[in-house]
Amino acid sequence: MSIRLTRNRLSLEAASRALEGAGLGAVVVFAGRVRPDSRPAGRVVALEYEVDRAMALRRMRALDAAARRTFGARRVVLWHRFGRVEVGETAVIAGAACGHRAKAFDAARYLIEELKATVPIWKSDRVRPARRPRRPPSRRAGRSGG
Amino acid sequence: MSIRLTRNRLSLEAASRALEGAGLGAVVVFAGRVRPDSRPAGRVVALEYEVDRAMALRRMRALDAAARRTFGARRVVLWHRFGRVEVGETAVIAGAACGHRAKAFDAARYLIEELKATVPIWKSDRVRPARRPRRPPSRRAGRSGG
Amino acid sequence: MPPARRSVHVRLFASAGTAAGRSSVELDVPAGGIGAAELVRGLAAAHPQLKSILRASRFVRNGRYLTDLRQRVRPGDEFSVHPPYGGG
Amino acid sequence: MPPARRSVHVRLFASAGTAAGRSSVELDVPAGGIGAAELVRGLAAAHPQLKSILRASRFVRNGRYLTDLRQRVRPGDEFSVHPPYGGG
Repeated sequence: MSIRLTRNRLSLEAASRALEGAGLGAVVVFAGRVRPDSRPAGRVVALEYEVDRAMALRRMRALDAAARRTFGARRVVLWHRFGRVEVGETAVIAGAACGHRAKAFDAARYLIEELKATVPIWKSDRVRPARRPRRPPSRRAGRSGG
Repeated sequence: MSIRLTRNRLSLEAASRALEGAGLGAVVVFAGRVRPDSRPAGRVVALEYEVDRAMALRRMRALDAAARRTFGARRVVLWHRFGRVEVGETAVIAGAACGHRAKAFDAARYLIEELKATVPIWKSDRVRPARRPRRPPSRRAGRSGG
Repeated sequence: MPPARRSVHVRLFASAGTAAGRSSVELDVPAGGIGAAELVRGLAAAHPQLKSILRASRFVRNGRYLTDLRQRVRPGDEFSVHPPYGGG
Repeated sequence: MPPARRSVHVRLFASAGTAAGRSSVELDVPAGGIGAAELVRGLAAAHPQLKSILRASRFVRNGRYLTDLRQRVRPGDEFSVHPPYGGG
């Protein structure tokens, strides 16, 4: 399916399969992974994504339609995880299959930029404190997963 | 392997696997497929790619190095088929894994644009004549595959 | 017969939920509803730590963005606070 | 002792090969070699249908692009004609 909000792992391979199709000259797919960034409080070990699910799905469907209309995309993948995503795991995949490569690059870029700016998804760091014994990362209670 | 010139099928899934890796925040991968374009002589059923293999590999390695240097790419995929490639099959894959998405998009775009402009690979159409009974597409004899 | 609902369910996403210490609140409103601007002022009064976040947020009523804070919010409506997004 | 090689192996890629009807030719050159420009003129003279293609092509000697057609090509060298590229 072209639009997904899921707690399950995302696979660039699965996205590639979803973008297969005869007559489509160019496929561009982007995958964003959680980086082990450093913070003043320590090292990021995961991100926790919160989402307003109904609104996010509606907005993602609108982006899918816009990519088809504006860039002639004939297949679109726009997948995002929510909940906890560990470092190294894929948090988001945006891809498009078009007739020609310039459009496919533009469509994929459009999808990810618009997703970040306009889809109600939020992330917060889960940090392992530096120079301390390892312990489970803290979780804030009472937050909605959307 | 990051650089490939092969008669075998290319898989976006395999390229995705090759671009996996912890610490890499962004992956962009492009796949170019043979389109069933129309020509005055009929419909394209395949492309035949010819390559100057030694020169092409050298140039592709230079592009790989340039993508790492210029865009901070830490993994690169630059794969191209030669010989006959049927409609719908993937002829080329260019991808990069970088720390951030803008660089990954730029690196993948750079790789495919530079490949097309500067790597000694040539294609010629294999066309099925329109309004005639189906027959095997013609092949020119005595051409080097590189 | 169930009792008439007199409150608006307010969902506080992300930094709004963190600041308020909870992911949602119920706000009582008159049977005829109130303007969205007034509801947001009431929210800020009840949770002063939300003030700066509310200034930067978008608001959603029953699944639609509010483009005009003069629009009314009625008992039984769902009202969401969306701080700036940060997916990807 | 094998006979001394007196020829240059010329590879004709893509449209150059199609125009010439063959993917390579052997061109005899003097033992001391000749300038690349002269070799290209000889090729055009032997295969007039190559002329316009040669004007648009890049040339490679022993795996390196020739940036100066005054460079010499010697017996035993490999010389390639690269019409404009079209991968992807």
